[in-house]
Amino acid sequence: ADSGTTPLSVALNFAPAPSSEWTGMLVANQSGLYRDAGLDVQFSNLSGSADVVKSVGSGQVDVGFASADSFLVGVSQGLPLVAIANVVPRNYAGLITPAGSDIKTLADVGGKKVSSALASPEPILLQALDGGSTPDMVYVEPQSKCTVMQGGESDACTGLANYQVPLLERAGTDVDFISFDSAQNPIIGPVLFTRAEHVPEIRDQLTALLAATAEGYEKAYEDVDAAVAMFGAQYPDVDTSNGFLKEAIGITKPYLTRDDPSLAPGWGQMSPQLWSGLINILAGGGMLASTPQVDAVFTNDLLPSGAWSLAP
Amino acid sequence: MSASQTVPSPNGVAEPTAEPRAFVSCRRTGLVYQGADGGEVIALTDLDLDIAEGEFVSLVGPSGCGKTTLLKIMGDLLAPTAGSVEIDGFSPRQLRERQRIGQVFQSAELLPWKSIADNLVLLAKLSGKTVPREQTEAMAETLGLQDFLHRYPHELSGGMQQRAAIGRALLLDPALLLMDEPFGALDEITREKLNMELQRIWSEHRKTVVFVTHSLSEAAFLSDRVVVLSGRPGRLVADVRIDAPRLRTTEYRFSSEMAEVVARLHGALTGEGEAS
Amino acid sequence: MSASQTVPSPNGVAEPTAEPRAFVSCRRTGLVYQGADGGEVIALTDLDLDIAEGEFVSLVGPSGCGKTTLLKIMGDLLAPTAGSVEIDGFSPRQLRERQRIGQVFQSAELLPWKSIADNLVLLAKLSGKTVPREQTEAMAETLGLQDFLHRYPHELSGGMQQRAAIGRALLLDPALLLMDEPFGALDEITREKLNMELQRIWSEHRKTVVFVTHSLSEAAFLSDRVVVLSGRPGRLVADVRIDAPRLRTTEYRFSSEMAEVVARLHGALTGEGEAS
Amino acid sequence: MWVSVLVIVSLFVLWELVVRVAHVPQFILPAPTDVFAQVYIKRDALLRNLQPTLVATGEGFGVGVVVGVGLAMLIAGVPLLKAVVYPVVIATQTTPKIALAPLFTLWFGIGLLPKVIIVALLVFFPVFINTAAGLESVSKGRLDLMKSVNASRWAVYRHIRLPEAVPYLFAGLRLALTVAFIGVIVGEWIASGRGLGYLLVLYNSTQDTAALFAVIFVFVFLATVSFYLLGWLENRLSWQVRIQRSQQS
Amino acid sequence: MWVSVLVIVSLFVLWELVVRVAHVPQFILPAPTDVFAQVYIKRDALLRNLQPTLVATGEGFGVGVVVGVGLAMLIAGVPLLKAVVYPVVIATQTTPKIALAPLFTLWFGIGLLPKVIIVALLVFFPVFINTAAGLESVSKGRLDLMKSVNASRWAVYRHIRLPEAVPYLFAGLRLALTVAFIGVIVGEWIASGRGLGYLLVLYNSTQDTAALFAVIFVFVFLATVSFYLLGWLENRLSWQVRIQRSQQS
Ligand SMILES: Nc1ncnc2c1ncn2[C@@H]1O[C@H](COP(=O)(O)OP(=O)(O)OP(=O)(O)O)[C@@H](O)[C@H]1O
Ligand SMILES: Nc1ncnc2c1ncn2[C@@H]1O[C@H](COP(=O)(O)OP(=O)(O)OP(=O)(O)O)[C@@H](O)[C@H]1O
Ligand SMILES: Cc1ncc(C[n+]2csc(CCO)c2C)c(N)n1
Ligand SMILES: [Mg+2]
Ligand SMILES: [Mg+2]
Repeated sequence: ADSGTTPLSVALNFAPAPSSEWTGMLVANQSGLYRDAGLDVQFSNLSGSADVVKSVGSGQVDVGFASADSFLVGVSQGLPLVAIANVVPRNYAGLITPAGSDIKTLADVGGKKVSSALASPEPILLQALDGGSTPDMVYVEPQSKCTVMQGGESDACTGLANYQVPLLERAGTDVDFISFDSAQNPIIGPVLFTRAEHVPEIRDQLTALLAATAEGYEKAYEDVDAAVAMFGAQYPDVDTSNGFLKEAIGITKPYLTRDDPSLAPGWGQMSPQLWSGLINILAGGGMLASTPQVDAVFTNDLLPSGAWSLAP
Repeated sequence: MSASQTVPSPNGVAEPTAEPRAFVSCRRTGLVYQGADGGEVIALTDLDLDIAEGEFVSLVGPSGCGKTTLLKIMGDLLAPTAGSVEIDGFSPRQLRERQRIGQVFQSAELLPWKSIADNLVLLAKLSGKTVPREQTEAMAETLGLQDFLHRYPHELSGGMQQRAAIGRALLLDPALLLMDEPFGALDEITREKLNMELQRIWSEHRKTVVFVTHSLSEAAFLSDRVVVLSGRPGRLVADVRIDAPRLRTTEYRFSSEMAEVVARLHGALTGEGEAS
Repeated sequence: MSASQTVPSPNGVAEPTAEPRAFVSCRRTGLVYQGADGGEVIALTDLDLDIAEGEFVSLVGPSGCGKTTLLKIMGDLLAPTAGSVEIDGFSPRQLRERQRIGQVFQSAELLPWKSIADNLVLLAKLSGKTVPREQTEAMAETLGLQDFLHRYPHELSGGMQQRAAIGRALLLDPALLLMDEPFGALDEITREKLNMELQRIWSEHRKTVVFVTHSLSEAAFLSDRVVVLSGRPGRLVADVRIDAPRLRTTEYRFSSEMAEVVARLHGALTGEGEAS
Repeated sequence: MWVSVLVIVSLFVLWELVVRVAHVPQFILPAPTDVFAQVYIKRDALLRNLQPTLVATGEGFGVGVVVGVGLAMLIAGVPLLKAVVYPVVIATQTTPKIALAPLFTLWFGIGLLPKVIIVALLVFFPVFINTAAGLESVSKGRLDLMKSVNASRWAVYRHIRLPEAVPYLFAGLRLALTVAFIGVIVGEWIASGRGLGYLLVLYNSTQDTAALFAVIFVFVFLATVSFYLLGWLENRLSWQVRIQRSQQS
Repeated sequence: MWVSVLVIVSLFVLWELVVRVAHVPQFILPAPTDVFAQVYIKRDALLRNLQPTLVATGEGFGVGVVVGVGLAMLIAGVPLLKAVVYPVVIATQTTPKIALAPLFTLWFGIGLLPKVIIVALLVFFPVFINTAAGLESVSKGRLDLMKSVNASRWAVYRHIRLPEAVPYLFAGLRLALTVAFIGVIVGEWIASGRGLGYLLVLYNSTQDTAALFAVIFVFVFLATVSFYLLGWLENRLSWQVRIQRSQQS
């Protein structure tokens, strides 16, 4: 670490690849925002949200960035975690169908074959949401969710707006996307979290991290080309020349805001309604070992006040 | 079987059969082993040897002189590096491919995963012969192995294993029988008994036998001719014809006639002998 | 070495040494092999045998009568299933653990991954002896293997392999030498030569030797006593003392004196003999 | 046998002690008692998911062994065929199957087939390599014996090479058995709504480490039993073991 | 050698033809020419990620071989130790590493260590099983020879059991080599920002199938080269091969 900077480790969910929603953090890192805030941030890439949750829970890393559902599963198992920022207020997940499919809404999936990842929250979301119905699920490993649909073994797949959708389009398969997140059923996106005991212990570093991260996201969306370049500098093996990353970052942008400011009034802000919505759905789907207390799950105390927020 | 001399050669051209030809004929046969490290061992040089059909010929000579090597050449397990060998108008390979050669090896080479009975019939079976159970049992009786037919090789003594190997080759009933020290691991009594048996079997079928032995008296007792090889590299130093009438008896074994033959062979071996 | 008879027994209690005791003594020794399928083979029964220190004793008997078995019991490679064996006041195990037994097996058991030179010195080395290179070379010379020291076993003929195995045991220079048909695979000339060598080595060191052979003349030439075993199960049927003076010569080998001994042994083997 | 049991029991006791004394959190390492409790609690799920896993493992193992032995017999003693087959075989092995997972679903669908294929693909290799080594370990003397009666290639296999290869084959089968169980997990991970592999993914995603270990315990138990079954089979079939045993007596 | 090359080339040609003629879309199966083009295009990334993979594979292989041979020597001829060691060893093998992957990062961190551990864990098993089988395949006669001079356990290993086990050992090393390469991929899959395994994950995620195959090609090439290197080593070291070769002449 440089003199005058404090090391802080951050675990990212690297399953299966560097994700476009990290862009703000990478920009903050590459453009020196973290260093200016007195932090020496070290990223580690773990293979799955569950890994990120456990390594934060075990104290191996200070801060994790993973999907809210994995975070909740960890908390329900007794891991002493607390969410400190909702980086992406909206959830990218949804139902993907071949363009022109007769599945137009979640209500149309009844009896259809839907391919999804084994034991992921997506099938639960699909069935628990208003208008959701019970499809004939086809379970595969995460990377195969939509190749199964491409191969004709399913009528639809679950996937991410910023990942499977552009991938399928690139492979020449035109698709439609039906988001799980909606005004009626807001579903929280990936969050930053830490061990509860860290909140008093390293409060200053955490506060500095969130402030710099917020700035990083702002910067990223001011100059997407520069952001892509910084992404490429951090992950030299990622092919930034083919435009995929830029496209994915573009898709990410609308998900960084909430239509309803009462749910996400500023960058990273969380509301009890957002958390209890997801807790209820997951508990109903049998994914939680216990039902976490909504108030204990998150804190907005470390967030930069009056922070930047993208206009919807 | 003697008609086989007029059989056309394998490439279809009829061979001249005017002058009677040897059954086995080695012409300037030689073999050099190529060692792994490039070193050579000259095992056999310039050997000329004719064996008539139905003849019983023994090979004697000092340890390492090339007896096994010569037998392996005749049996097409080794190719000579010089000269040629012809058997009944065929090359050793052709004769072997016609399954007309039987061999007893210096080490018994029984298959440890087969019972003695199965070991006995294996080669015959593979040669397309069916061996009736009684024949196997009779052979075992002859060899003193009747109580061990259902046992496995590792349960037999060294001599018993060698006897089984002999029985295996005899059940083949081949045109040319190559035997490499078959009775080396046997006590004299058993040996004498099997000598008699071999003589009896041979007299009945009159197959050509090439027999390697270290026992000069065994050679003298069994053979029509004894070929003496010199030490490494193997060269023919004596060729002794034994005209004693068949079937030879135990009396012959202890006769002064045979003692004289043995003495002659002994002389040839120690270098005092002359070629016959 | 004869002082060893007064050595305390391994459990610390001094043994009575009043009456001179045999070096090797077998008392009602018997061995039954348990076949894999439950069948038993009685290899040896009720054998009583005493061998004095420094004595050269040959075992002869029909193939499969238990000679190898007896040797293995003395060498502690098999435990008798009845009776006992004591050697120099020790059990065979204790003697073996003191590395005082040397053995030549019926099959040469050379290690294919070691050169002849390495094979020759291996056992001696493992017994903690250092064998100077000259000694190995001299031994190879004696055995006629001097040109093959740097070759591997598969490059040797059967007889040459057996000679190497003999050399290996001789380099051990043990108190008790057990030899199982060591010269079986050798021609008579080489055999006679090695007989002489063995006699010379034995006369110099006067180690106790138990020697299995199928050659009655070899037994008669080499031994102080020849023990004749009957066919399966092995039982002692004759014990012939040979008093001819040492060193015995080639003349002795062809003498009527020895011929008579051989005839007696022959008689004992065929069942016409009597115990001495 | 009782020694093995003793060892296992004492390892469990040690493990339990370490976890209890050091207060290791369950999500890092659950105590054996917690795991066994989970085996009991989840017994219905475990039983339900046992059968599909066993079927896929069994079928894949069978196919793999047949292909492995067959291919080894094909190339034994024929350097040309060996040169042809080896590079292809190595390629099938070193190609990382996890990387091909999405393609597997495209190529072979999502039913039993991809699981059987993966298991067979993993199984055939140790069987092939070991059988090939065994078939080539024949002594010159025995080959000469066969050659002397001009025995056919097949006869040489049947009477010499195959029996000679038996101890190698069994070593290969031991290895094959363990990779078969690994293979079926990979297969069920790629695509499946049932099987023990599916349960593993499920309990992994719910971060229920004790339940995850419960599945692993069942799994290891199964594999161990099959492993000892194989040993028993070898003791009954192998001529080498028979000889060794009779010589010890 | 040239036969192998010929076979590989013709397989590539066949593959190319099938893809071109049947118009197979690239995401199902890319043509070899496309793959080779990707090898060239991605050469920087491939080179950059080669070294970490080789280091982890090499270290894991080394550790695994030493442990495997050592453990096999420990148990050879000692039934008691065998009974102790076997169940534990089987458990390490049949435990599905993918299921434990998340725990691996908790137990061993995210650096080189977990990769080396996984590779070693996979490597040691075939080495162990084969060496153990080889060490036990000694003939009674040779053991008697050693026993006759009361040779120490170590001397029996050194002069009899180890040389006897050499052909088995090499068969084990062949298997170990391929699982080493699988192991490093699994390891890099679990947690890594570099290595060929990381590249696989990366290209897999972007469904860049041609690039994915490019990594696989490099990978298979590496493994094949090491495989032949091993064969060369065996030809130089094995007494059995030496004898077989000299008997062919
Ligand atoms: N491992 C074994 N299992 C069962 N039976 C055996 C075993 N070894 C030897 N035998 C039997 O014990 C008897 C004696 O065998 P042994 O090897 O001692 O004979 P031998 O006198 O040395 O014979 P040879 O002169 O042929 O070497 C034989 O009948 C043999 O069948
Ligand atoms: N595979 C081999 N490689 C190299 N040299 C060999 C090989 N086989 C035999 N020799 C050598 O060839 C010579 C003749 O061997 P051969 O086995 O023919 O002798 P032999 O007359 O049968 O001897 P013995 O009576 O001892 O069996 C020996 O000097 C031996 O060293
Ligand atoms: C280029 C790109 N690749 C993969 C993903 C998918 N992804 C990787 S990690 C993660 C969870 C959040 O950290 C998600 C969804 C993406 N979004 N963009
Ligand atoms: Mg010979
Ligand atoms: Mg014997």
